[in-house]
Amino acid sequence: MAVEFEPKIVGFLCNWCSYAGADMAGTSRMSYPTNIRIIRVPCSGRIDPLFVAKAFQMGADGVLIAGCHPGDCHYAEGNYHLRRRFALLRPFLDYLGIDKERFRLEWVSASEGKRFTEVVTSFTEQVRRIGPRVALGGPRAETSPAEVEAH
Amino acid sequence: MKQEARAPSEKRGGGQNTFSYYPGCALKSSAREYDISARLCCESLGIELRELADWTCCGASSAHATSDVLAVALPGKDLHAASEAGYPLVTACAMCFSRLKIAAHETADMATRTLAGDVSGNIVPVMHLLEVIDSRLASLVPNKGLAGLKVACFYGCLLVRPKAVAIDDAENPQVMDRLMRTIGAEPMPWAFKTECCGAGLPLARPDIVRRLSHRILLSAAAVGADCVAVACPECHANLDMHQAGMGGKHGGEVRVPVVYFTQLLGLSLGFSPYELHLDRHMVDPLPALSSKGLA
Amino acid sequence: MPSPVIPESRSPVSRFVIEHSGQNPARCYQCGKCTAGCPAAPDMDMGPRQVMRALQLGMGREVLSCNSIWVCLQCQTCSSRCPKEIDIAKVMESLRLMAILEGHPAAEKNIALFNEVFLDVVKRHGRAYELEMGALYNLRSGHPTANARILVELVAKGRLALLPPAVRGVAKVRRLFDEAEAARRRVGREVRG
Amino acid sequence: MFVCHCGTNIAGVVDIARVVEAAKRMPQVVYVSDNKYTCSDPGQGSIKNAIGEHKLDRVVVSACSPRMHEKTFRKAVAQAGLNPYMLEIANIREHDSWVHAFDKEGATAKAIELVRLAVAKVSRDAQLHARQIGLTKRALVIGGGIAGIQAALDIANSGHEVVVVEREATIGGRMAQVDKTFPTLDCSACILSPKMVELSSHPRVTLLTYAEVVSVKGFLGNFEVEIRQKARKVDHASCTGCGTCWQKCPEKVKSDFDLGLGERTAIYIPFPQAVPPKPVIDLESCRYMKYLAFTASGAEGKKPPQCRICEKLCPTGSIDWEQKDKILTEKFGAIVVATGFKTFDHSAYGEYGAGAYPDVITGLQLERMMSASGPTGGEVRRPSDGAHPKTVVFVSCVGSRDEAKGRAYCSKVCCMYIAKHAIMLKEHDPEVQSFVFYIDIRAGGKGYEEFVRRAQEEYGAIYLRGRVSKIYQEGRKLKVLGEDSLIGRPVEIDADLVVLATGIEPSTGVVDLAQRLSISYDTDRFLVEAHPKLRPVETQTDGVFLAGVCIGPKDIPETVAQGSAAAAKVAALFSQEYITTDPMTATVDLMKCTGCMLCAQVCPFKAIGSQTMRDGKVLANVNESLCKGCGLCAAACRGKAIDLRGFTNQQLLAEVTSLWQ
Ligand SMILES: Cc1cc2nc3c(=O)[nH]c(=O)nc-3n(C[C@H](O)[C@H](O)[C@H](O)COP(=O)(O)OP(=O)(O)OC[C@H]3O[C@@H](n4cnc5c(N)ncnc54)[C@H](O)[C@@H]3O)c2cc1C
Ligand SMILES: Cc1cc2nc3c(=O)[nH]c(=O)nc-3n(C[C@H](O)[C@H](O)[C@H](O)COP(=O)(O)OP(=O)(O)OC[C@H]3O[C@@H](n4cnc5c(N)ncnc54)[C@H](O)[C@@H]3O)c2cc1C
Ligand code: SF4
Ligand code: SF4
Ligand code: SF4
Ligand code: SF4
Ligand code: SF4
Ligand code: SF4
Ligand code: SF4
Ligand code: SF4
Repeated sequence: MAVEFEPKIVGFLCNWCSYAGADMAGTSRMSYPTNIRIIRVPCSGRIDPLFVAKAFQMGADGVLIAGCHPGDCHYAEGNYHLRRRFALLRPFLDYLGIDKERFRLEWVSASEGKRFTEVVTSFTEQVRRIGPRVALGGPRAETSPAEVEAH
Repeated sequence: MKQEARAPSEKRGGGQNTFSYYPGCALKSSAREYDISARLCCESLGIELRELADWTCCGASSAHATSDVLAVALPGKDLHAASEAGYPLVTACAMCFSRLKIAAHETADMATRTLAGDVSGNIVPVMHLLEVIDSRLASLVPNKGLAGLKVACFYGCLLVRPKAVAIDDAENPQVMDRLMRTIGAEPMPWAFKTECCGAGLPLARPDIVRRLSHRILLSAAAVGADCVAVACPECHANLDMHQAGMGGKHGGEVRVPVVYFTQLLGLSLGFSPYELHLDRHMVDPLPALSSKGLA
Repeated sequence: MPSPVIPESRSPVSRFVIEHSGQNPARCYQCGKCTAGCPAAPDMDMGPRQVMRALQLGMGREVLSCNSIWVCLQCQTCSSRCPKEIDIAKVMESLRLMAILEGHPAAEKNIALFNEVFLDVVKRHGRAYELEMGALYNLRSGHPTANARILVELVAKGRLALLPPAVRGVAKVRRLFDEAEAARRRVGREVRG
Repeated sequence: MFVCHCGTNIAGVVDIARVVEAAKRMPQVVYVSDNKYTCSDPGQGSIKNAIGEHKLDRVVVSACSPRMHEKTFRKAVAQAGLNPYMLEIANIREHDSWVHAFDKEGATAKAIELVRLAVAKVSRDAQLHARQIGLTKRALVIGGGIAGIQAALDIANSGHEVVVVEREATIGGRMAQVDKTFPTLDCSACILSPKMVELSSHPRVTLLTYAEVVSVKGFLGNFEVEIRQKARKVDHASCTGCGTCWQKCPEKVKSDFDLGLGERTAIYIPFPQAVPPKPVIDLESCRYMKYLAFTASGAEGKKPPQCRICEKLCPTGSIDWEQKDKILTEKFGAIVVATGFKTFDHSAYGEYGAGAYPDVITGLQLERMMSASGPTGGEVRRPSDGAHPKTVVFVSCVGSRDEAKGRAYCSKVCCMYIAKHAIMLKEHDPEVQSFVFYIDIRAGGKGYEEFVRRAQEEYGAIYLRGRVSKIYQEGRKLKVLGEDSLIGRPVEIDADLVVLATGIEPSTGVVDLAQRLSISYDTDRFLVEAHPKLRPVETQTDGVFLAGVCIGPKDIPETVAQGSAAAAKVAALFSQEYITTDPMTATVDLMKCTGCMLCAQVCPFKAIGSQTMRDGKVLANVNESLCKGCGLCAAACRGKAIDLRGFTNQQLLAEVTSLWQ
């Protein structure tokens, strides 16, 4: 068997909750796979679908978006806007032939270091199982084993 | 045209004068006076009651207590017939009203509707006679016919609960009070309008029925009512027939005539107490009525 | 009364009640407003609040054998006043149905008997026939002379139909009874299943 | 570029040398060094030196989380003469070495990419300048209950001007209606009145009673508020408060202050200790007003009397029939909202008589009766016949903890005031027996549990655990049907008086006010704090603070604490000479903007308005003082015409792209 495939995952994290949650995972010395590259944004609502599309276009194997839990947004309602945008974006990615399992939205609060660790670990595993992306519009994975939580 | 047909008064039966009439078992037997007085009143008010052909029992509390399927299937059959007839279905019995209206509610999504014949398509409105008459209060010239008569209006449980089928507020309903006021009687404010009289237990647990009905009658007496007016044969039976057996263990004797609201309405419309069978109750209302010059 | 085994809140009875009535006993915060207003509570061995509590604890057997589910008058006072908007009357109804489905002996024999007699008569005639019902009930309950005074007086006042009702649709009614009974058995098997 | 070891925190996992090597090869990177502890003084010094020495115009620090030391390094960079926003941080500690301790290879590779990411971003950093704007050091307090009084006094005592706007004719709020206060039973008026007087005589306080806020414009430090001063028909400047008018006015109406238990005249002060102690004329009941309305309507028939007795008797000629509503426009730097509450209207409870039984009263009505200055002179009497009640039943949670009545929450103070009432009734009349129906007793607070126990142990109140199902009148008695759920039996009590502990709900009109202020309210209409634990008296709108029961049910001590807390926030704000705004705000590219205003719709802070260009086009315009830099607008704009400084589209896209270089 060949060396296990190491996916490249881009994570967009809001500054106030999820980025801090990722910090928390660090200060608590938790451990998760190294595949994720975190880009800090002020609010999950700042995330333009364009960024996600760009990441996939560049060859990302997975994109994770994480923000404050609904109702906890530092800017009151940014994550609601994101949730709506996310709902619209998924079918679009699907249309482009990007497996919807490669794209995940999670709510992680500043105190949920453990949750962040779990999310990253499970998402990495999920993307690893799907396998490498061939090219934009390439073949899709046949099965989508993990249940994706889309609130 | 279409909009007119959807006008709320139309839906409540306010705009039309023909109804399918479901008397219910009791009105054909021990509550005949209710049937008779109801028909007399309606006729005189220009409300046409067409008895539903071949109606059968709604199942009453026994079907409800025994099988949820039967509890919907039995009234469902009558709803089906009423839908074919095409007129709003009116009944004077609160029990029948409750069973029919709840069934109409539930048939929308119950598997039982196939049992009863598919009635979900065009279920006609189910109404209690009180509602029909209430919608015509305006045409009832306020008359002072019953002036001086103090009436405790008793609604019982089934007209006002559960909320989904209720015709009025659960704690302090007004529809019968309004009617009494219109015909000149004085509806008494009292706290037992919607208490339970013991429902279907008079044979199996007469003790409970007497305890509950006794409280109701005591309270009616305490507020000085000349009579209790009811809109249900079961309430009537519990409050009237069992009155003789009350008192004793539950406290003082009580003697309060219990009449149907249609009998009082009938009096105000000019019918005689005998035409209205007011002489057939266990507790004779005639003395109270004649003391007010009404009989 | 045996002490509840905790946690046993997913007893078959609680499960059936939740499913059949659509009411969740866990919502009840035991305020007692239902019992306080229940006309039958003085005659119950467990008030409606206690029934809700027993369901929370999964004390299924106890609830099925209490008399409360039989003396409940279905007056809906409890449901209409519950601050948590629980339809307690519906829960009582579900419990009574479950007791019947399971063949659980009724804690109030006469109430069950009355219902049986009533429905027998309706099945036979398509409508209630008070004279026959009274007679049958008296015979089977072992009180042949009960309510004789009332019956006599009713007859005297011409308020009792002496002949049974004649209904053309009675066959259809009987079919409904049979089908309902079949449906009931099906559910019964599932419940016991 | 500075790579930090953080002792062994980073260096123990990440191969620093390799990171340094990789960084050196990155385009645009001209200088790389590593430090043991970059945040230490020598570490910071090395950054400053390098900036000077190598003419660096941008800096990346690869170290701990930016949430840790971004400020530190910005300062260092600024001290070296660079724009502080020409700095980015690669988080190779919290997001790398600490979470990948068992994968040194992977961690090093990741560190290099994180550095590349930061380089990509920093090379697109623009110089940003925090703006400083002046502020009006003058506060507005809306609501003159104890919360507003406390807040206003504390702000005034810290040296700033305050305007208090109170809707009623007097300040004091609900506390003025309360007789004694739990758990110490000190007299409410005795502790409140001095504060009311202090407020009205404070040199830095302007009291506007009988007034309301009409509109609010502007932002933190610079609010412009319109206030309507309702016509009192009395000139308060000349009125001496002698009282002749309200003693002689012939028109009597029910007093709202006494909750319908007593009467007042058409010209009135709500209660004897009212502040200001000067009357207003209630336009709806005044006979002369009715006379004027009648004549104006041109109706036929008998004219009502002209009256004007007050005018004739007033020694100072203060009655001014010409007085009209006045609109004042004032500037403020901060606003405190303290609009308090009203009690639940129990007519929703048909089972308790829906308000039809005179001897079923509310807790607040009982307070008025017990008050020596109340309608009964401090005697508790049945409203129906004036008799002294001997059996009193309390019903808790009326309009609280009742989803069927649309109120799921607990009102928090009623358990306590019931215990207070039970104690005081016994003190008024030892023959009184109190029964209390409760579901749970909520008595969390210093001395509270002990207080409730005292009501039961020393004052003999009988507590019954159960909710009342029905109350009805039978003769002279009220029957109360409940269950004692502890013994498991229905109980029935014959009461002389029933007291409903009606719950707390927000004041009328609070939603309108919240909308004017751009602050949020919850489904129960309570105002929403910026953070329920850590920012309990702030709102999401900078410069608007909250205090008291308008946020949620609470008692006087908590209310006062919040009043002071809000004042401290205002004082801290006013201790600055100007307000520094975060420069990471949105900016519109007017060449691209189509004026669709989608951005304005999504902005949670209403920071985007419109501007009309010379050619008549209407385009988006960001008010930087209101913008909080969330970036919602930037993500929403279809034509990418609006962007967020510090997190521009270009920067974020470059970060993504950098991962594949
Ligand atoms: C019966 C009862 C007994 C109580 N007993 C006690 C006790 O013994 N001990 C205790 O600690 N607590 C007690 N409390 C609680 C106490 O009353 C409150 O904690 C306290 O009054 C809250 O003060 P506040 O300033 O927040 O609100 P309020 O007292 O309600 O003051 C708000 C003020 O704002 C004004 N206002 C409202 N809207 C506007 C507007 N739009 N514009 C301008 N002005 C406006 C109102 O007119 C009012 O003057 C009791 C409460 C009740 C109901
Ligand atoms: C198990 C538990 C769970 C809780 N969960 C919640 C919750 O979910 N939500 C919530 O809102 N609240 C919760 N609380 C309550 C919350 O912990 C307290 O409200 C809060 O911590 C109080 O903060 P404090 O600063 O007053 O006191 P503390 O947190 O006790 O801080 C006091 C500090 O002073 C120091 N100190 C003490 N004496 C001296 C001295 N003489 N000299 C110098 N320093 C001194 C102490 O070392 C300590 O650091 C919980 C409490 C407990 C026990
Ligand atoms: S009234 Fe409702 S909440 Fe209260 S005890 Fe009964 S079921 Fe429970
Ligand atoms: S429905 Fe049953 S349980 Fe409920 S109040 Fe009526 S009798 Fe009691
Ligand atoms: S800058 Fe951060 S990583 Fe570096 S020594 Fe200081 S705390 Fe550690
Ligand atoms: S009589 Fe005149 S001065 Fe005296 S209180 Fe009235 S308005 Fe003021
Ligand atoms: S005009 Fe008469 S009624 Fe009006 S406030 Fe003056 S005294 Fe009172
Ligand atoms: S404080 Fe007590 S009485 Fe008031 S709502 Fe809460 S539990 Fe009920
Ligand atoms: S969304 Fe973009 S184009 Fe539309 S008004 Fe705002 S900045 Fe202009
Ligand atoms: S960045 Fe956020 S706060 Fe600023 S204008 Fe845009 S949407 Fe409004």
